[in-house]
Amino acid sequence: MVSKSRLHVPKTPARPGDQPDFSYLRLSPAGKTPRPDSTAPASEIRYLSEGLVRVLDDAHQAVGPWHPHLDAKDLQVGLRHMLLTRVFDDRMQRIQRSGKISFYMRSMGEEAISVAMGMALRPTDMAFPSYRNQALYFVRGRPVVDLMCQLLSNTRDMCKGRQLPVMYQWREGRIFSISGNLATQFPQAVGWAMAAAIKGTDDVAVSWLGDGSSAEADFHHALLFASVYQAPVILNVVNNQWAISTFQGFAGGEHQTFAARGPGFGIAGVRVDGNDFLAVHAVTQWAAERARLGRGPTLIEHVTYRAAAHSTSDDPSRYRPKDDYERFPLGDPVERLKQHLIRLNEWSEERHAALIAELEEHVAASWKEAVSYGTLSDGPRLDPRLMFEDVFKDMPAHLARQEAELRAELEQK
Amino acid sequence: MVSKSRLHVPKTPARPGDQPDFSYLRLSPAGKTPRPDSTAPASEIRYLSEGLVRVLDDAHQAVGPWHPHLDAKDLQVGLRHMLLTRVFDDRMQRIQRSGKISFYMRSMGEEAISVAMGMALRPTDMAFPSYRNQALYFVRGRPVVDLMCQLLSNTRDMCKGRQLPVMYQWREGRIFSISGNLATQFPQAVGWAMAAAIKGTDDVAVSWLGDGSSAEADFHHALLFASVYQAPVILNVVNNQWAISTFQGFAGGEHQTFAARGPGFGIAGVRVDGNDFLAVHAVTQWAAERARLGRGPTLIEHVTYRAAAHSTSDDPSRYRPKDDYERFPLGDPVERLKQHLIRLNEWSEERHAALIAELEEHVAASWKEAVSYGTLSDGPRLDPRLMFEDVFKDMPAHLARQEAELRAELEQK
Amino acid sequence: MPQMNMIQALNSAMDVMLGRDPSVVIMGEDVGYFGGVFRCTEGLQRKYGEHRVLDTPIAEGGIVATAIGMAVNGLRPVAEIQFADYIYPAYDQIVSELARIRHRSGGEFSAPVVVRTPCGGGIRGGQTHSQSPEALFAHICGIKVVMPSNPYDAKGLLITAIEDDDPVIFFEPKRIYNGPFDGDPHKPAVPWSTHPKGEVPDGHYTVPIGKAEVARQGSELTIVTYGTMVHVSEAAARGLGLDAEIIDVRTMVPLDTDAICGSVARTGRCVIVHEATRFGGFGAELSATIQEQCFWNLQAPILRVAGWDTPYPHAFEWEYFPGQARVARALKAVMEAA
Amino acid sequence: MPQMNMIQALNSAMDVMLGRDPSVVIMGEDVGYFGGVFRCTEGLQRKYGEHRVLDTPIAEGGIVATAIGMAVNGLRPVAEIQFADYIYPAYDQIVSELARIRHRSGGEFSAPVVVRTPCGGGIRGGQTHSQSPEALFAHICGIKVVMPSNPYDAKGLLITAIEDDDPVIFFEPKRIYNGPFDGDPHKPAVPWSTHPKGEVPDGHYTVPIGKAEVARQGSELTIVTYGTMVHVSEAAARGLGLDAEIIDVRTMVPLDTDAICGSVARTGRCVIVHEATRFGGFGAELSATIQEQCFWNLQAPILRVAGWDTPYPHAFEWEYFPGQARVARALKAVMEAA
Ligand SMILES: Cc1ncc(C[n+]2csc(CCOP(=O)(O)OP(=O)(O)O)c2C)c(N)n1
Ligand SMILES: Cc1ncc(C[n+]2csc(CCOP(=O)(O)OP(=O)(O)O)c2C)c(N)n1
Ligand SMILES: [Mg+2]
Ligand SMILES: [Mg+2]
Repeated sequence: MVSKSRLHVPKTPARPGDQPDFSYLRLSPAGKTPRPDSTAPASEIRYLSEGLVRVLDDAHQAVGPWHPHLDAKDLQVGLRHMLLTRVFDDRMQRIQRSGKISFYMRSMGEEAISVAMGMALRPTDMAFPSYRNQALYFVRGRPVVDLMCQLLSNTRDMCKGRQLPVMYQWREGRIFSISGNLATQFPQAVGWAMAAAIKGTDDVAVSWLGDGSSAEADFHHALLFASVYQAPVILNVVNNQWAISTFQGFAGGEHQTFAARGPGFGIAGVRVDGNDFLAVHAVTQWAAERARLGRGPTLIEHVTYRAAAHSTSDDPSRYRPKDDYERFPLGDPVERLKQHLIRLNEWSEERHAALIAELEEHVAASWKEAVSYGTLSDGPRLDPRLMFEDVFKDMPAHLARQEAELRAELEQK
Repeated sequence: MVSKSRLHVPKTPARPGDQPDFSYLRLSPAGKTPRPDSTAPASEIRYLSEGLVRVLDDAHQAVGPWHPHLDAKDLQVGLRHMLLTRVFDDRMQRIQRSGKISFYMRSMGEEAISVAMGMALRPTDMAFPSYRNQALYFVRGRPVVDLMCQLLSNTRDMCKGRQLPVMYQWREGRIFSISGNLATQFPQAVGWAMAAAIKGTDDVAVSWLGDGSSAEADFHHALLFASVYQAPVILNVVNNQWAISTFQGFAGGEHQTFAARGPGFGIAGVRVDGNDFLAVHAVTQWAAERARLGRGPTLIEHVTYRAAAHSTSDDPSRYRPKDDYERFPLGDPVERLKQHLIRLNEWSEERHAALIAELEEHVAASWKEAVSYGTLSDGPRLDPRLMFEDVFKDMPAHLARQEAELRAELEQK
Repeated sequence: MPQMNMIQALNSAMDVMLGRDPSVVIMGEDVGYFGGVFRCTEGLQRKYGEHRVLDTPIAEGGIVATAIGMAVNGLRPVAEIQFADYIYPAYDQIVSELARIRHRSGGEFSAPVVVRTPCGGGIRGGQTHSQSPEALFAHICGIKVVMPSNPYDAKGLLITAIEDDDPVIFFEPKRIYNGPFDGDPHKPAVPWSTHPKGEVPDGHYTVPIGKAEVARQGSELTIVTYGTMVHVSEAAARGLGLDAEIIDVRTMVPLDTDAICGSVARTGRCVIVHEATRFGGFGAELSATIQEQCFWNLQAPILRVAGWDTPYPHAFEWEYFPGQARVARALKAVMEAA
Repeated sequence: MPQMNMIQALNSAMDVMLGRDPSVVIMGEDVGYFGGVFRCTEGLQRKYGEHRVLDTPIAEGGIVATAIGMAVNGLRPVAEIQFADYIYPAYDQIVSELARIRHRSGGEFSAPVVVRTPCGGGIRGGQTHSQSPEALFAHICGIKVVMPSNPYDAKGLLITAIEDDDPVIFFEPKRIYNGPFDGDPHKPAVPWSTHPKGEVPDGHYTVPIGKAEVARQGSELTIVTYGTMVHVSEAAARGLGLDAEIIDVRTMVPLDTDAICGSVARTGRCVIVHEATRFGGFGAELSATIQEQCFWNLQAPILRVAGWDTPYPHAFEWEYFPGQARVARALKAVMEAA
């Protein structure tokens, strides 16, 4: 029976021991994809969903119609946020290995997406992130130490000890709470955007999920409701080629781009070089303008690569070539923006090194402060009875009884 | 707040009292849409998902590249099945009104879809129907009386009294059981097709759902899994313009065709005149060949109109113009095939009238037989204890206990 | 006082709240122009416009998900799921999201969504238009679960639910939309206008979530029940001439344990009645709780009367339905035990 | 006899069945090339090919739906849901379809699908990697529900499940994948090789679905439990020096009422222990059933020990987890009641 199987099984281009192979990636040179007006009907701009918007060329110059012409200052700020994210990630990864935090997820290789988008949006726009958008917090000004306290579930943990590390939220900063359940935030963002429209504000909702997560039903609901009500929302598929061990072909990326799901619903779809800070910024501005002008949603696919392990529980050398990332044709987003700034004479290796040193120091100092508020195992600790709060706004009788039981249990010890 | 709302709400073209308005329907003349080879890559045939495959022109002639060149005999058989379906539906509708059955759903206006597809498929192909594909049973040779017994939940009910009327199934005839839950059959059909491929047979799975139902997550799962594994499946959206009271624009049909969801996943999408028996037949043959050749799934949108009420619980005059159907630009499928046959000199008004009379008599006689096996209220009745069987293959102890309790309850009466 | 059936009472609750609070929106399949397949939202879109009473795609998961997003953005969506049997596509959004958002976000975010859905059988609906899935929600921490048994409570509880800052799953026993039902399908239908709870004020009033009601005072035994079964239980007890106390639970979560256990402690005997399938149903929680708290008062085992553990069968609806005869058997058994 | 941990035992069950029955297929997220995030399917794709051990998209609803279709076409799919917390997107396909197909089709169609999924906490997984949702499946008629507590049973029950013509939801308490766990996280980990149930035959054998097991014989009281809690309960009883009879339920549906109630009828005292949240949990059904059948034998109220009715909190995992202290309190209370 098996030998006769006619089932098509998507091919994973390279496994451990193989040569990295990115020939499947449909690329195009920087500057080549036209930039339509942000009010163009979705039906007329389908090429955006199968092309690739790129601004930075191989010589690190910004070229073509999507060039956003940002101030060098802004680019430097962007570089800083990206570097902070990377330094933070590296440090937290090492700390997890040492056992001080239970779990961590890096966004290495994908920093341009959150940083450029965060900067291109307004602070009043509402973010419904996935677990790899930590950089949004830095863009919107949340101190590093606050995130660390969440990772430590300590006395200053914004989640009050309830959530796994990296599941931050920030009401004031308009960043929604993260669910462990993939993709659920996507249609919620659409609902938020629908409410913005109903209320008559011009706020935009933005959400992100991974290539793998786009397989979930919520992805479909998001596109459908966004299309029906023309919600002012920007929906992002961060195609980093992998979902844990599974290649993006298993999420439906083999025969069609993820951005192309948009035109299938009459929604604008844009495929962008996710490692190109300028391109991501430009596409975001375009989509946000479109949304604010009442021209409806945009689905953006960011082509990028998950350079790190899926999480601290994962070992990618079991399922992909060790040197895969080094061969990724779209390079590294930090390196590319850095080289662009150098090329503009607005940056240098020295300033870069100094910035890294500064950020490392800042992160180290923040960590020191964070642990002073307690860790999972040592120091001050949140009251465990906090778990009974916020199940409901007011604690009902049965939870009060259980809280009392726990109190008795703890006192006995 | 309300007055400022910027939310887009899909427009329903006509409500009671309005003039019917079908200007939103993107139509094209018969014969104009090219017929690519059935092995053509999905990316090269996107035009099929936004065009409209039509064979019968306004003069009732078969024209163009999709002309399937069927024998007149086959067309007459098709007409017969369609007419039987309509006669059956009408009779069951009237019987429901009289109270003898609890519920009914007609397929009026959509008969060409099930009949032409049923005839274009092989008997070994597996059908996962919706509740408006009753004609499949006639095409595959199930006696009318058997369906009536299901409608009556009587002693010969194939569902053993467990299901609402119209929820037939037929294992031998390869027609799957119907769920009251919309759309669930769609990804199941894909799984069936995957298994066919794994087993190395060239059977094809076929499933149908409505425009409204395509909003469900199952639609997404079906397209996704079909795309990933290139399953030999034909997925059909029967776009009859309405989901109970809700216009198809609310299912995402305002900005894009339903067939276009296919290309969004790299799947062939074909939009066909669902009231054109020849076009539906031709498109089905094309898709079945494609599937059997290992070229993967096809999503077909059938443009049609739900001429009758949604069900016997529904009154469409509350939400759409009374004469909507008479103005539907794609006409009536029975009438169109009849006129085509007349034009071919293979049919006449007399034969038509005689056929209807014959079918009415057959249906009346079948009904007589069916009620002799019992009705919901009179005559022989299934043993209520049947409800405890088939919950599991073997009845577990707790159900045996409950069965005994019921027995005691019934004996007490 | 105006007379309303349950449909009118629910409609009135939404009308009142749409009028009072501009953040209230209604959404669901066929709820807008058409007014809902059970007519509960009739006239509301005409009155408040299609931006506050929204027809939606047929995607229960999408409906609840977008309602959550709206609620996070300050609205108070009341989402209708056309039949409780069709709530499962929304189960992940309800269980993993709606119920958890306040807790997981340290209280920073919340989503005050009401999900209304008709439940229960007895309308020849077959296995997919008859279910009573309340137990599947009562087990989920973070959502309130409500099921009224009459028009007065329906309106008052729905207003409370819409005003509540927590999410509420609101079950509406459709068999009693038009009138109380004592379990005998052969008797002529009785309208709500003959029932004291069919008197419903026009304006704003509330019935508290979390409080059971003594539907009938009595001393010989306690029947704990809710929804349609309140009426069936009353008839069964009356039929036996028993002086039963009948507790209408009204709110599964939070459960009014005091009222329930207080009654059983007094009567010493208890029968639990619901329409949902028995195994693992909400009756199990009621029984377990009562047994824990009233053990020393109990003079007989607590019995459960419920739907059989099978799908709701079209042809055998009245053999499936836990009608007066089945309830009476249990009442007798509990009274005779000693 | 070979020593296996639970992961190896489950792997062995699938290996045996893939080898014996060409219609068996394995599917799920990361189960193929990678062998599953918990390594339960390690090596199976290499051995049986990528047409029998399928990596799937991340769409639990799609996984179960396509598994149903495959089963209808004669295969026997074993679908893995990566964490039980992520089973809800598949809930509609499980409840409305998988559980109903045989019944609604008059027995013409059936779908023998096994859904395997790791459940339970104690691994610092936070609220979305720790849930025990068995009650949400036990209430659904038409599916069998299983949860083993050791490697021997895990393999035997999984083989039985794959051979079963009915659908089975198969919960795997991940805290005991690698060794029995008595509830004390500070003690060094104990491997299965030190436990008699870590001896697992290499080949084909079965453990019946529908039969509970007496994990420990005793006379003073009965502890009814399953999964991880079997081991915690044993330790708690040992700690108190109680001669407790411990019933490992193993199968929630169909429930082995005879074994459970037989034991309680003898001992007259009962504590129910599970990790899932308490309100409306499976313990409620156990309590209600035992109370109904053993009322006249009971010398004390049946108590339930369970997870609190809150999400599983990351930082307070061990205050949440129903550990030995909480079990012991209940055991004492039940022993002291008179
Ligand atoms: C509903 C659900 N199913 C499965 C998982 C387990 N899981 C966590 S992350 C992950 C992979 C996600 O991949 P992708 O969406 O591509 O995001 P990436 O990690 O690459 O950023 C999986 C399967 C989950 N968290 N939720
Ligand atoms: C999951 C689910 N949600 C809602 C319903 C109620 N319902 C039954 S038919 C229907 C409309 C379906 O419309 P469409 O898919 O266009 O099919 P049509 O009736 O037009 O053939 C609705 C909402 C259902 N049966 N199942
Ligand atoms: Mg990814
Ligand atoms: Mg329709």
